[in-house]
Amino acid sequence: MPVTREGFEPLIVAFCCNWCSYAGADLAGTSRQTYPSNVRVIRVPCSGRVNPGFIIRAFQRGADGVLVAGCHPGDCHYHSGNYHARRRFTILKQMLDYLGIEPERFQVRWISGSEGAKFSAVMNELTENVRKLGPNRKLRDAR
Amino acid sequence: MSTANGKIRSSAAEALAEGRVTLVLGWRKKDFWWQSPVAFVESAAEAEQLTFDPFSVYNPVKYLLEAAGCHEKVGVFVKGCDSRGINRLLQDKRLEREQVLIFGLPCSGMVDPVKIRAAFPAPKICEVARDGEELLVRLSDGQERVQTADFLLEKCLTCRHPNPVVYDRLLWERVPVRSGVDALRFARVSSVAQQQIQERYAYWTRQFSRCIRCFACRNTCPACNCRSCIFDQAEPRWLGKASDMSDTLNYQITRAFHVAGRCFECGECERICPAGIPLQELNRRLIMDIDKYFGPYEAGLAPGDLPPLGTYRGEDPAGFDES
Amino acid sequence: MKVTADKVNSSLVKEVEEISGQKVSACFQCGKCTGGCPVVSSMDIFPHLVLRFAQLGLLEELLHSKTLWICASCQTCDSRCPRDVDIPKVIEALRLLLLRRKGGNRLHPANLSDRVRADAPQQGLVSAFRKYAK
Amino acid sequence: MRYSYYPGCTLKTKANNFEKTALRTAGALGLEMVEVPEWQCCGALYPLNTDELFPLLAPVRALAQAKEAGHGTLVTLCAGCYNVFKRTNREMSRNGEVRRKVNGYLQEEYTGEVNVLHYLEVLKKEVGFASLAEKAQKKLTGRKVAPYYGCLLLKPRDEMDFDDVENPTIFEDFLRALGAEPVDYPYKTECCGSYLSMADEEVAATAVGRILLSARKSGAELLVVACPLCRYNLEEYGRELTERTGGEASLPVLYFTELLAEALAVGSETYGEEK
Amino acid sequence: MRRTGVFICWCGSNIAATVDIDLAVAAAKKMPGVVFADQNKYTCSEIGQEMIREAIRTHRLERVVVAACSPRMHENTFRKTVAAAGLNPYFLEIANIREQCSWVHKDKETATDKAIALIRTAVAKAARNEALFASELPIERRALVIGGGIAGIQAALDIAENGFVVDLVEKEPSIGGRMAQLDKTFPTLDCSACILTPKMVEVAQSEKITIFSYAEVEKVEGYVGNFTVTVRSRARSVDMGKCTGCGDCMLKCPVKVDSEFDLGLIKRRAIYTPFPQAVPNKPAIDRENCRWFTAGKCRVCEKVCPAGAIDYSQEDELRTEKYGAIVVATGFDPKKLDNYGEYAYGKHPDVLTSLEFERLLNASGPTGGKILRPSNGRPPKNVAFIQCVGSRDKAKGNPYCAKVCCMYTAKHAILLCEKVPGARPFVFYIDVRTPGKDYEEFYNRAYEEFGATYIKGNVSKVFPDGEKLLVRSVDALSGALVELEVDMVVLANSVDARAGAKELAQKLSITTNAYNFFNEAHPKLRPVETHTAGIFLAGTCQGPKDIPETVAQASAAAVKVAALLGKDSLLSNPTVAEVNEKLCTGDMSCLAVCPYGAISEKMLEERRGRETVRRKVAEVNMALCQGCGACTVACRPGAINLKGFTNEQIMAEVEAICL
Repeated sequence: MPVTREGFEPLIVAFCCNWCSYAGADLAGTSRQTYPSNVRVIRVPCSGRVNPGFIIRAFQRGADGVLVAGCHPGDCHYHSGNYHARRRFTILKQMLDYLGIEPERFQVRWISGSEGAKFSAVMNELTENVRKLGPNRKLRDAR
Repeated sequence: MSTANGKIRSSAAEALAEGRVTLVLGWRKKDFWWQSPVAFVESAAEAEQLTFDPFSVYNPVKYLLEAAGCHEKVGVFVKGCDSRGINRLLQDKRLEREQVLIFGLPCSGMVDPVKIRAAFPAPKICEVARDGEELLVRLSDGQERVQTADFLLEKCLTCRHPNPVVYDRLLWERVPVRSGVDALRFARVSSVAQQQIQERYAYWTRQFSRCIRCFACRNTCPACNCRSCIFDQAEPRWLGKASDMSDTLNYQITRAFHVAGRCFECGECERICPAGIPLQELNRRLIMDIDKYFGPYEAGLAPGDLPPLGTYRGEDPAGFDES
Repeated sequence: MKVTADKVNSSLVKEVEEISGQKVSACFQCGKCTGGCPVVSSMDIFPHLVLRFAQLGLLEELLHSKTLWICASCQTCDSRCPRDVDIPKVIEALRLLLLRRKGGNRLHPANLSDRVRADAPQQGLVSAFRKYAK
Repeated sequence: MRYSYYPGCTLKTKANNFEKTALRTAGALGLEMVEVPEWQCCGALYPLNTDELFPLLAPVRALAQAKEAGHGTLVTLCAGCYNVFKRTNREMSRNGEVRRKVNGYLQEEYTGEVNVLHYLEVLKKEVGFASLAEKAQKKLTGRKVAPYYGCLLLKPRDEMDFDDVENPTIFEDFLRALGAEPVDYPYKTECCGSYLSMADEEVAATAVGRILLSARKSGAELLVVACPLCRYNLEEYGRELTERTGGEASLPVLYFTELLAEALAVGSETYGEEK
Repeated sequence: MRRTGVFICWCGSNIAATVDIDLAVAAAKKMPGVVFADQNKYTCSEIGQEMIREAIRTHRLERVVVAACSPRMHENTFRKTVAAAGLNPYFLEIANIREQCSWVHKDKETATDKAIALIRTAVAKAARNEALFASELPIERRALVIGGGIAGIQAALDIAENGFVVDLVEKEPSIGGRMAQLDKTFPTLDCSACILTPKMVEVAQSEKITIFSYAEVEKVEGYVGNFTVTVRSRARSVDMGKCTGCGDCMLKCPVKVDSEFDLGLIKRRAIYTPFPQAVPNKPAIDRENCRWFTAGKCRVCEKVCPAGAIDYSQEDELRTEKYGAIVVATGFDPKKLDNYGEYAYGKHPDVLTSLEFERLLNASGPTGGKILRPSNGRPPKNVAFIQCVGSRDKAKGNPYCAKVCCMYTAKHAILLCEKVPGARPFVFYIDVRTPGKDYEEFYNRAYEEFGATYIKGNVSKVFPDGEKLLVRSVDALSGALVELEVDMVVLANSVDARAGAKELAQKLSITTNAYNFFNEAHPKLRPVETHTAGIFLAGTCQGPKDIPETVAQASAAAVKVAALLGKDSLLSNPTVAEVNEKLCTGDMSCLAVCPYGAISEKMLEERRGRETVRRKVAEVNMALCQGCGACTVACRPGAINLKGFTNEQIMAEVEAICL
């Protein structure tokens, strides 16, 4: 990834739960709701499956922004996965902020299977915000 | 003081003699005045070496993980902070209550050798003993009295539970909680939090740049009681071997996250850290957030309840944009 | 009056949407605005048709319409519009297109009626001159 | 309780008995109305175009003054001012871009923090109609009064949220508190023609006619309003109508505060006392 | 490294137009482990699948990556493909380069880069895929139908028809639902009761079907084939065994309250059956209003009951039962009109909702089927029918079309003309929508034969004017203003989801759309299934529908249920959690977050040095585990893993996707 502010193209890794957000991403596709190709999705069964370790590793390997997307509270296909995710990532996000790592780089959103438009909107917004922040140098590893 | 030692030794000896326990964990004096490491006492005779002095700061609880495995029942002396460690292990199902005989030692704080040395640079210090509210410092050339309060360890100044929260026997009177503890508890965290984000990053990377990943913080922490730590695993490799800031942050974030809602603020991680990294500032930040978002919670008080990250409420607020 | 491809979505229509902040395409011609308009009987182009004309780019017709100067901005229409179109804003936009032209003013102090001169409350005069003049 | 009070242009002249009675009653109810010093015009109408800012500056300045005056709540009597302020506030608090631009013209930042209340709301929320009923010794028993809401208090629906747009009741509850008998008629929220009366009197006259006839038909003997322009239209064209219909539509029009003053017996040159 | 084959699909031009396939193939060939990479116009076609099977054989592939459409589309297709060639189906990975690449990106270069990254990621994951094997689960051969309207009735009958036992749970004291409230049905005008009540009786008489009326679902646990459901039967205060349904109690009961069934147009007693043809035809005491329960006196019904069936001491009954499948058929609520003051509903007695009008038409209704103005009991002459009240209204109602109003309003117009000679219907519409067999023709009759006046205009306001109602609108076609004096106004109020639909959805862990209608698994291809296996939808709980559609969907759901219950066993989803006992600390953090109670403690005996020591570890019940993976994150040492989404796999994906 180029690192000059001008030519800078951020890499966004999005962990999407299979039942809502991944379906939302597919719907964005079927309804041609475009968003930047900077966004790359990893499919997980549930936002509750996303280990903070995955997120940190993504940042280490050069992700400039990471999104975890799951079903809206109350809609989790597994009853409570997103509730646990909400607690875990509330803590993680505050911690990153506290350690001086721009919290905007890490987002958690609830996107349902019927919110294709929202999916692309969120992706556009996230990409733009991260583009403004510039490349993630703080967590990125040496390689 | 000596009375304290008397009580400790007799109760240990008694328990061993009667065979109610086959091992007792306490402290003994080692080569230097400022060392009172954990002692493993297996006979009434050995109990004589037990001591409880201003330096009995080490948390004996972590040793229970091993000890409880090979002993029917273990006796253990605990200060307030140590006792919350017992609850930590009980809550983590790493220990059964009936496996331990707990002697509770109300504790008005442990002394910081560094502060003592700073106060008495020149003469050789032979012994530092507690005498009521004061410390009796025996020097090569005579002795001096000082106020204990001025020489306490950082972590003891913010101790909210100086009296054991779980025990079979309390060996002496409860002591009062230090006044102004709550004000101090999050003071350092807040002062860091108030800085600009770039300053915070600079601050923490400056601290962490000293981290040599010796894992002392993990090893001493009763909350870090996994049989096998993910940091030691090769596949997947959660923690890279490279000693760069990226992996140090990875380590520190993960460690803090794993004790989130479980850390009971004994502060051993920070005290033990050879690089002097203010780890409590990170742990306590997480405690602050947990209090703020999920309701006030103090770990190590009630082994029965679920830790904050092991449960949820439908109406939990989120620390991120939920729109 | 004729609909042609170049009128539809003409720059003028876009200007109306720009000024009003409303999307004229949102209207599906249910007529609820017209039915409830308290002054509709004095209008030559009814509110729902204002939207229709705008959709079809018949702006000239609209700009010559009496309706623009009849609407009292009472907002009865938009408070009932199922498509959330703020019709008074659209009409305001059309008004402004004219008022902003040179000599576009519709009301001059000279031709106020005696009654108005005598007793009208400031509120009315200020409002009127904001609506009918620039 | 202290409030900033914003009179607006008309209440110092044409509608001064609106103000007089309002302030008198406020006093009687222990509400302290502090007039905003050197208040300036609210602009009379809320700008409906979104492509320019300066029409917003007048109301924002007025609100900013109120903020400086330092009582969290600003009270208006004129429905026009109320409409303008409430919508301006909403825009300033919700539309970040507008807020940024507008504040470019202000010394002190304003973000819609002043809470704007109409005097009717003060009576309902702060005084409470129940206790108002107690305080009103001189009950208006048997008086059949038609409340006229007009548009500005209620619309736009989502921006004002003052009361149910189609079936408001605050006026009725107020009148009941005074012991009067509110009459229900379907035109109580229909527009009176507003500023059209300045330019195209015909149109206004027709609008007014419908309202008065309907109120009359449902047995009203008197009509109350909260807006000077409404009153002007209803009175002016009412008079004409009366002449044409031979008294059939004649209905005196009063500010609600005049009735309030009467009921609280703090004197007022109202219809009620003339009788 | 696993011998991996990559198959990149053009999907015609869907992918090929935006992704440079040749470039992608070339890049794939260089990826670690990839020994074969090729492209295909339509990989899902027989030719495409054969290419995969062929390549697996000739190149001895161990892993297969298909870069094509979303795995939600064809993952199963290709799993079967690789299985047919002798590979474990879970050796397949899909790179979604259509929905999440070619369809959402415009620039070919960057889209191609991304496609390659996605393929690289899939290859990295595939390399760590392990063979997974589904295990067999038993199936409880019993179905639960929630809701006793026409949808639930039809579903229950069809399931029973297929030989399975069905429990039918109905909230009201009687089954029948909304259809029982209707008079005649479009487009045939046959009477609703005449076609519904026989089915109700059939339900009551079927040995396979048990009705639980006055009951609601309290709790749902388990999974497809093995649901455990707790149903609360409200205390009826009437002994169903003893009651003969003679109805004496209902005659003598002194308390009169608004009849829900007749929408408050008449009263019912505190002990009541909703309507004469009720099934079961045995009353219930409504305790909120019964004088005995409210005031502690009365007991009249007890005195008059010849069968001694009254039992004030009854209590709610909780019953827990296992089911293999569930059909949700909870129906709809007519929209409340609080936001529509302009129509004077509740202000003038002659302003009615369409369902209220339906009751006026109904021979067993409050007026015995005569259309009379509630205000004065006289028949109306001019009647205004206002359509789209709360429908197609994004500002203060539902943005969607309620679908049935155009047709029932045409019906109302026709029936008005039939019942009240000289009456004149005026129908105010935005658009008239009549798709459906014989629907358009029916609508045509309304204005051709019966002379209904259709006006294209949404009524803006109804002005009560003494006896009369003044309706103001416009005819958008002619541009003429409309001021109509009428005797009655009928509001076609929109179709809302049932109050409480959201809560039920959460109990069932199925999802709803923004308006609380239950979501189907696929809008076109799986219209009666939900995303939760074993739970199916019937009728208006899924969205506005008319009776034929509802019945069709109910039968479809029944077929799905029968197909499911007909199986000997189910194959379990093999992507479940798995404990690495070496790493497991036994602190049971996993158990705390498991929503299915699938994790339990187990004692492990292992040799340490000389002696054997016992220690606690976690154990996963593969049948209960649904594979959410919450446990894997709760487990600090990473000792519990999720097959198919292992830490190793996801880490590998992260590494690859960031390259």
